[in-house]
Amino acid sequence: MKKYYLYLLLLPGVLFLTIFMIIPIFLTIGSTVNNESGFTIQGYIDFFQDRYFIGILLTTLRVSMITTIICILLGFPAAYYISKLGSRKKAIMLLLTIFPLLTSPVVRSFSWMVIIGRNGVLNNLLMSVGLIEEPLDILYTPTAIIIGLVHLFLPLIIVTLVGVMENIESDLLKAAESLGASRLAVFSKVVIPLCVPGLVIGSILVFVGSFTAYTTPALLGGKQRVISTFLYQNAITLNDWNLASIVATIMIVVTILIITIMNGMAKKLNPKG
Amino acid sequence: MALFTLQDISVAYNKQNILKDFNLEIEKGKLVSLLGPSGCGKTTTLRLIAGFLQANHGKFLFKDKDYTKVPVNKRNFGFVFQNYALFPHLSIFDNIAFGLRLRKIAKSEIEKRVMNVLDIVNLKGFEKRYPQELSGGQKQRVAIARALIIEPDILLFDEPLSNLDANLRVNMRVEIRRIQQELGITTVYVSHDQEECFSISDQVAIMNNGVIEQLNDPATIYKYPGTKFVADFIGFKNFIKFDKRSDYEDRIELSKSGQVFVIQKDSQMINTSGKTGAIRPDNFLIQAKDTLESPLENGLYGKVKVSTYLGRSYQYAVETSLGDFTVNKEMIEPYRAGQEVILGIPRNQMVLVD
Amino acid sequence: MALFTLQDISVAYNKQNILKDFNLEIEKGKLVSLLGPSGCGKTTTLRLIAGFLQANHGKFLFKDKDYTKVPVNKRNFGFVFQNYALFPHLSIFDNIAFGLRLRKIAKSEIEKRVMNVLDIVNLKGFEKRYPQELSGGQKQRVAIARALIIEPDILLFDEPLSNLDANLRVNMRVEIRRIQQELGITTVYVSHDQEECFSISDQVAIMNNGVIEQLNDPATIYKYPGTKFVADFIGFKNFIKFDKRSDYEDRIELSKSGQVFVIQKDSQMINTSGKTGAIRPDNFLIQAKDTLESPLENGLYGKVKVSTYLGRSYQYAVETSLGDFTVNKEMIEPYRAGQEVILGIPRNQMVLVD
Amino acid sequence: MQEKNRGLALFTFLVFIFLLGPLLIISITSFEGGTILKFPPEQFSLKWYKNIFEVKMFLTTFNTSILVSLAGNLLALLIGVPAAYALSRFDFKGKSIVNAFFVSPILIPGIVLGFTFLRYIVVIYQLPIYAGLFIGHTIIMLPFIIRVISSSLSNFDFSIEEAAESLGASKLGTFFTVVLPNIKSGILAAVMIAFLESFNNVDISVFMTGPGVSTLPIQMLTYVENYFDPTIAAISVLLMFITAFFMFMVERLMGLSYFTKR
Amino acid sequence: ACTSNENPTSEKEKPAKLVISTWGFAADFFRDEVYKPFEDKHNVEIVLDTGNNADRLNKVRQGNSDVDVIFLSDYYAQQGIDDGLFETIDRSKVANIDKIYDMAKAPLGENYGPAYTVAQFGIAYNPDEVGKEIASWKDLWSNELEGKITIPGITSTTGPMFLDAASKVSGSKEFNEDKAFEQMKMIMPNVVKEYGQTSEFVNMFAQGEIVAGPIMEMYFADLQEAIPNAKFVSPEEGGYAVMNTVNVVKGSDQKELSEEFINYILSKEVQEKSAKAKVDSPVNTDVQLTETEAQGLTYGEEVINDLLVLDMKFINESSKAWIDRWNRELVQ
Ligand SMILES: Nc1ncnc2c1ncn2[C@@H]1O[C@H](COP(=O)(O)OP(=O)(O)OP(=O)(O)O)[C@@H](O)[C@H]1O
Ligand SMILES: Nc1ncnc2c1ncn2[C@@H]1O[C@H](COP(=O)(O)OP(=O)(O)OP(=O)(O)O)[C@@H](O)[C@H]1O
Ligand SMILES: [Mg+2]
Ligand SMILES: [Mg+2]
Repeated sequence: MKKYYLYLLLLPGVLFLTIFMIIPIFLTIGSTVNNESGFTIQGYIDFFQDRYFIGILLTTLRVSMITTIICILLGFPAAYYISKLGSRKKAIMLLLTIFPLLTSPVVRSFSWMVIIGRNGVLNNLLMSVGLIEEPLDILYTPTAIIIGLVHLFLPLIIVTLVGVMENIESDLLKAAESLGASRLAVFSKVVIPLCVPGLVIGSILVFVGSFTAYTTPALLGGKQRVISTFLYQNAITLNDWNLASIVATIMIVVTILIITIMNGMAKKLNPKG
Repeated sequence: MALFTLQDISVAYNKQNILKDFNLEIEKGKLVSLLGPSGCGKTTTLRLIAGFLQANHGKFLFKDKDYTKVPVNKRNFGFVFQNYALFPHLSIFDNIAFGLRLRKIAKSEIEKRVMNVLDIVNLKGFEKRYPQELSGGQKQRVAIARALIIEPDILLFDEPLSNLDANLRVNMRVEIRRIQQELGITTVYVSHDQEECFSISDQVAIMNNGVIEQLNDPATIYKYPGTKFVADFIGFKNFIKFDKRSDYEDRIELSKSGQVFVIQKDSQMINTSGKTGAIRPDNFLIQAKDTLESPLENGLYGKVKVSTYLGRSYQYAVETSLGDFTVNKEMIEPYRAGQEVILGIPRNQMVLVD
Repeated sequence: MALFTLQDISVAYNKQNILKDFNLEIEKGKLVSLLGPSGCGKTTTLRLIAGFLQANHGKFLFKDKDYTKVPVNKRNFGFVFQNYALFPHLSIFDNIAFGLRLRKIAKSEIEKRVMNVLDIVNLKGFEKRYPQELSGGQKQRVAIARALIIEPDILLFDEPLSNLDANLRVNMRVEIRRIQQELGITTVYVSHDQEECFSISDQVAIMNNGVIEQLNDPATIYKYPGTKFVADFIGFKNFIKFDKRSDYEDRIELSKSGQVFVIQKDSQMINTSGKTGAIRPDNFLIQAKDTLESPLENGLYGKVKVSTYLGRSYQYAVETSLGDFTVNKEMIEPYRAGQEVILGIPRNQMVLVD
Repeated sequence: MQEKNRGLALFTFLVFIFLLGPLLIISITSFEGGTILKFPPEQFSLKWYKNIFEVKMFLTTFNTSILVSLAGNLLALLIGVPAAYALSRFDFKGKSIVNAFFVSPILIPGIVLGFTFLRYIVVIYQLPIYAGLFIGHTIIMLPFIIRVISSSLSNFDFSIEEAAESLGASKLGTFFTVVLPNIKSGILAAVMIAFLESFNNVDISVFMTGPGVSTLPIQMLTYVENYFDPTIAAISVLLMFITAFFMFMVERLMGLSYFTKR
Repeated sequence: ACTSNENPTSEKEKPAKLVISTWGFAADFFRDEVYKPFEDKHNVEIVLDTGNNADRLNKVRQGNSDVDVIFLSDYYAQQGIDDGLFETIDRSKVANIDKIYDMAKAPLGENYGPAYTVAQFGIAYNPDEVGKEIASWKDLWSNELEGKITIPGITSTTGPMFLDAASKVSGSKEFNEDKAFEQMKMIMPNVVKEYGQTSEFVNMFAQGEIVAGPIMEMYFADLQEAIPNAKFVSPEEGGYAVMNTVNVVKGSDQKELSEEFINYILSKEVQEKSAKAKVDSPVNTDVQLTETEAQGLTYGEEVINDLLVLDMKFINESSKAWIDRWNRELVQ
C-alpha cells in the first residue's frame, strides 16, 4: 500500500533523470572504451602518455589546489568573525556573502577583466600611487584564473564555515575557558578541531568547483587552458568527440576521487564527528 | 567565614535588570543550591560566579580578594553544564585531561590524576571512548570528572540532571552529593526540581525574579516558608488573607469576615508579622457536613466542586466562604462533587507568610 | 455490550512484534485509558484503532461489523494528537469546520455547529485567530473541538496533555473528562502519566511490552496490582520473593529464609496464587532498633544505608536480610546513615502478585 | 583581546571588499558615457542601458533564458515535489541512495553534463536544441527544488496529514488541502533559487546554442568577446537587481538559514 | 528551416524563415542595413546563428541545426566542402558573380559559393606603445614585445597564414613545417593569448592588453576607433588574402531564397554600404570609393592581386597535424 504510493511519487523523477542524464553519461563513458574492434583503453593510454594533456590536467589541479588554500585562508578568519556577530549583523554579513554567490559568474568574471586588465582599475591605481611603473600582466594568466575562482568560491566556504561554527555549542567554549583555556587556546584546541568537517566539506565544494569551472577560465585564462575549456574546445571547436568524452570521463572520475578522498580524510581527522 | 561573597550585585540584559542588589555568602565545603522558577536568574547567578558574565555593579569576593574582574580562565572554578558540553572531538581521557594539559602538567602525572578521578566517578575503563558513545548519565559523570580534576575552588552545577531520566536522576544526585562530601568541595547547584535541591543541599536559596527570597536549610524551608512566593513554590497551594492578627503567649488568633482561626505560636512564627495563612492540600482535615464525628479544629463549611482520583488519594476542589481550596485526602469512600463538607485546619499546620 | 473489540491483534514493525495477540473490548460511553512505559505500544494501539496502521493479523470489530480494512477517512473516529496537529494555514474556525466541509454540509449548519462546539470547549471568540496565536491549552482545546465536531463514534487521545505545563495539565484533564461525560463519547486515552489516567478514566489498561497486563477501574489497580510489573509501575517499589505461601481462612502466611510474614486475606487476594509480596515505600513502619516502643507487626531488622530529605518526608535506603528496601517516612528527627532500625509491614499493606 | 578582534574585523572587511568591490566597480562603470569601459567613469550616461534594449540579441536571449528557466522550473516542480514529499514523508530502504540520485546533477561537472546533453539529447535523441536546453535546465534545477522543498518539509508536522485523514479527507485531498498550503513558501523559495541557478547557467547552455537559440549568459559571453563597451556592465547591474530581489524574497520566505545549511 | 505553417489563427501569412550562420561581428550593421531590407522585400524572417567559424561549421556537421546560408572563411568553407555539407550553387541564379573580382568568383571551385569579401591579413600596432616601426612579419618576434601581442589560434582562419609567415621569417622559401614551428616557439613569450575571433583582438587592443599583432585589415577601422594612432601595415614579405565565402547548406529547404540572398550580398548596393561602414572590403568591381572611404579596407585591383593566397586543400590536409603540434609544442 505504502510502497505503491512511494514508487508512484518517485517514478517520474527517476525516469527523467535516468533517460536524460544517467543513460547519456554511461553511454559517454562507454564510448571511450569501445571502438569498432571492441573494448579498448587506448584512448586513456594516449591521454596519459601525452604531456600536453597531462599538463592541462595538472595545471587545472594546481589551480584548484591553490584556489582552495587561498579560500580557506581568507574564509576561515572571516567566517569566525561573522559567526561571533550578533544575529542582526550576522544576517547582514551573510546576505552580503550570499549575494555574489547568486550573481551570474559571467558578470563576476567580467568585473575582474575590468579590474586586472593592463589598463584596468588595479594597474591604474597602483601606477598612480607610484607602486609600479609598468602595468602588471595579470589578466590572461593562471593568476587571473585563481583570482576569479577565489572570488567565485570564497562566499561558498564562508557560508559553509559560518554554518559549522554557529553549530559549535557556546557552552563548549565556556567549558574550555572554565578549565583554564585562554581565548587563543579555545580557538586552537576547540574551535579549529570542531570545524574540520565543515572545512573539508567547504574544501570539496571549492576544489571540485574550481576543477570543473568553465566561465572563469574561459574569460580570464588567456592562452592557459584548463580541463573544462579543453573539453569545450574538443567538443565544439575541434569536433573531436572521442577525446571530449575521454576528458569528460576523466573529469567525472577525478571529481568522485576528490570527494571520496577528502571525505575519507574528514573521517580520519574526526573519527567521532 | 564565607569562602566567597556576592555583594550588591546587579546584572542587566538589554537594560532589563535580571539580578537586583543580589547578596549571597557561601561557606567553605558547603553545597548551596539555587532553586526557583524558570527565568528567575539562577543561571545568571552561576555564570556570574564563573566569570562568564560581568556584573553591572556590585562585587564578587573570593577568599576576601576582589575577584570581580578576574577572567574566567584564571578563576579555577569548575563548571558542569546541563547539556554536558563535552568536547566531541576528544576521547574521555582527553576531555578530562584538558584542564591539566593547559596547566602544563607532566604526562605521567596527568595519567595518574585522570585515572584517579575516573575512579571517583566510577568510569574506569571508559577513557578510550568518545562522548557520543556514552549514555546520558555517563556523560554527566565525565563532565563532573573534567571539572573535578582541576581541583577547583568552587564547583558550579547548572541543572546537571535535567536531561536525564527519572531513575538516573535520583542515582546521580546521590553520587554528586557523595563526591562533593568526600572531597569537601564548595558547590553551588542550580535546579528547578525541588526534591532534587532538598535532598542534596546543605542550604537552599529560593530565588524569585532576581532576588533570593529565602536562604535556609531544606527542612526549615519546607516547614517555614518565609514568603508567599516560597510557600506557593514548595506546595502550600492554599492561602487565606486574614484581616486581623493578634499574637498571644502560646497562640496567634487570626480573623477574616468575622471567622476566627487559632494557630500555634512557635519560634519561627515570631519572625514574621504576615497575616496570610498558607496550608498544604494534604494538611486539611475534611468531614461530611452531616457527620456524627467530633467537630474539627478551625472548621470551615464548604462544598465539593470537583473530585479527582489521584491513586494515592482523592483531590477535592472545595468552595468555601473564604475562597476555593484544594484538599487531598486518602480515603476509601470519596466525597462526590456537590457534597457539603467541613474543612478543618490543625493549629500546627498553617504557617503565616508576608 | 462492547462498542468495539480488538481481537487477537498482532502488529509488527520490521519483523519486530509490537503488539502480540492483543485483546481489548470497550463499552459504549466509557473512557478507557492505556497506561504504560514508553515504547510499550500505546500509540500503536491507538493508531490501529484509528486505522493509520494495519494489523498483521487479528480483527477489529466496531458495532459487530468487521472494520479491520476500513480506511481512516471512512471510520469517523476523532483523533486528538499530542502536538495538537492543527492546520497552521487555517483559522480556528476553518480548522474546526474542516471535517464538516468534507462532508458537504450546508454553510449555515457548519456555522451553527462550530459555534456550538466552540462553546463546549470554552473558546468562543477565538474563531478568527490562527493556531500560532493560541496558547498550548487553547490549541489542545481546538484539537478536541475539531475531533468532536464530526460527532465521532470513538474519540482517541494520544498523550494530549504532555506538552502542557503542570497546572494546565490538571485543568485540561478535568475539562476533557467533563466534555466526555457530557457528550457520552466512547474514548480511548493514552498517557504515561499515572495520576492523569487514574483521575480521568472509567477503566485503566496497564500495558507492558505489547500486551495488557491488567484492565480494571483505577482504584482496584491502585490497591491490587495484578502483576509485579503493574505493582512496580504504580509505585510498589519493594518486593519480597517468598519461598512459601500458606492460605488460611482469614490470613495468608508467607515465609522466606525461615522468617514468617502474615497478611490479611481479602477477596482480591484469592485471585492470585503469587508468592511475591509488594509494599509501597510509604507503607512501611519504621523504628530505631533500640527503641522502647511496642514491637512492629511483621518486623524485620535493617540498617539505614542512605538517608535523603525529600521535603514532605525522608527517604531511607534500608539494608535487610531480605534485600534492600526503600522506605519513606515523615518525621522530625531523621535516622542517619548507618543507624540500625526495625521495619514493620502492616498486614493490610502488602499485596501478593504473580 | 580587543586588539585581536579589531585585527579580525579589519581582515573580514578586506575580504568583503574583495568580494563586493568588483561588483560595485562594474556597477559604476555601467554609467560611463564613452565607448570603452573606464573606472572611474569620465562622463555620466545611461546610454548603455538604452543599448541593452537596442541589441536585439539581448532581448531574444533574455526571453529564451526566462522561458527556459520558467518552463524548466515548472517541470522540475512537477517531478521534484512528489519526490521531495516521498523522501521526507516515508522511510524506506535505499532512501539515502535515492536521495543521492536526485542530488547527483550537482555533483557531475556542469561542463560534462552540457557535453553529454549535446551529444545525446540533441544529436542522438534528435530533440531540437530548445528541448535540449529545456531538459538540461530542468535537470540542474531538480536538485535545488528537491533540496529546498525537502528542507521545508523537514519542519513539516506530518501528523496534520493524519489529522486531516481522520476527519475524512482522502490521501490526495490531504495533500492539496493541508500539505501544499503549508509548504507554499518553501516551494516559492525553491522556485526562486532554482531559477537563479538556471538563469545564470553557462556550462550547459554553452553547448545548447543554435540558430536564434541562446541564453543571456551565453550571449553576454559572446558579447564580451566581441565588444568591450559598458553594455555588459549595464546588464550586470540589471541582473544584480534581479538577484537581490530574489534573495530578499527567499530570505522573507525561508529565513537566512536556508543559505547557511548546505 | 521550418517554414511549414499550419497555424490557422494567424492572419497575415507568417514569413518564411531563413537561417543564416555568421560571425557575431557588426551585428547591428548587418541587421539594419543588410538583413532588414532583404527581409522586407522577400517577406522572410532572418534568424541568425552566430559564432566563430569552427563552432558554427561543427554545428552544421552535427546535423542538428537548420542553417540555410553559412558565412565561412575559405579555410573552413573548404572543410565543409570536403565533408559534403554544402549544396552546389546554381551560378545562373547569382547574377552578381560576374561583377566581382576573378579571385573571388570561385575560390573553392565552381560548384560552391563565391567570396563576398577579400581581406588582407597583415599587422596592426600601436606606435605609441611599440616605440618603433613595424614593417615585416619578423618584427613581431622582437624581444620588446614580450607579453604584448596576440596571434590567431591555429584553428582560426588566419592561423595557418601566420604559420606560413613564421616559415617565411625562419628564412625558408618554401613552406617548411618544422622550421615554422621552431619559429613559432620563439614568438610564444610575446603572446598573451591566442585569439579565436578577430573581435577578441580588437578588444584586447582597445584595452591595452596587447600593442601589436597580426590581424585582418577589415577590422582596422575598429582599432582606430579605440586608438586613433593605430597603424596597419602590409608586411614586406606580403600580406595574405582571406576570402570569406558564402554557401548554402545541404538540406536547406530554402535553396532558392538562399541563392537570392547570396546574390543580394554581392550586389553593389550591399557591397557599397558595408564598404562605407568599413565593415567589409568590397569585391564588387562597381563599387567606387574615395581615398578616405577606402582607408582601412582592402580595396583596389592591384592590392588584391598582390596578396598571397594559400592552398586551402593543402592546409586542410595538414591542419589536423598542425593543430596537434600547435597544442603540443606551443601552448602551455
Ligand atoms: N543573553 C541574554 N540576553 C537577554 N536576556 C537574557 C539572556 N540570558 C538570560 N536572559 C534573561 O534573563 C532572565 C534570567 O535568565 P536565567 O537564564 O538566569 O534564568 P534561569 O533561572 O536559569 O531559568 P531556567 O530555569 O529557565 O534555566 C530571563 O528572563 C532570561 O530571559
Ligand atoms: N514507524 C516505526 N517503525 C519501527 N518501529 C516503530 C515505529 N513506530 C513505533 N515503533 C516501535 O514500536 C514500539 C511501540 O511504539 P509506540 O509508539 O506504540 O510506543 P508508546 O507506548 O506510544 O510509547 P511513548 O510513550 O514513548 O509514546 C516502540 O518500540 C517503537 O520503537
Ligand atoms: Mg538556567
Ligand atoms: Mg506514544
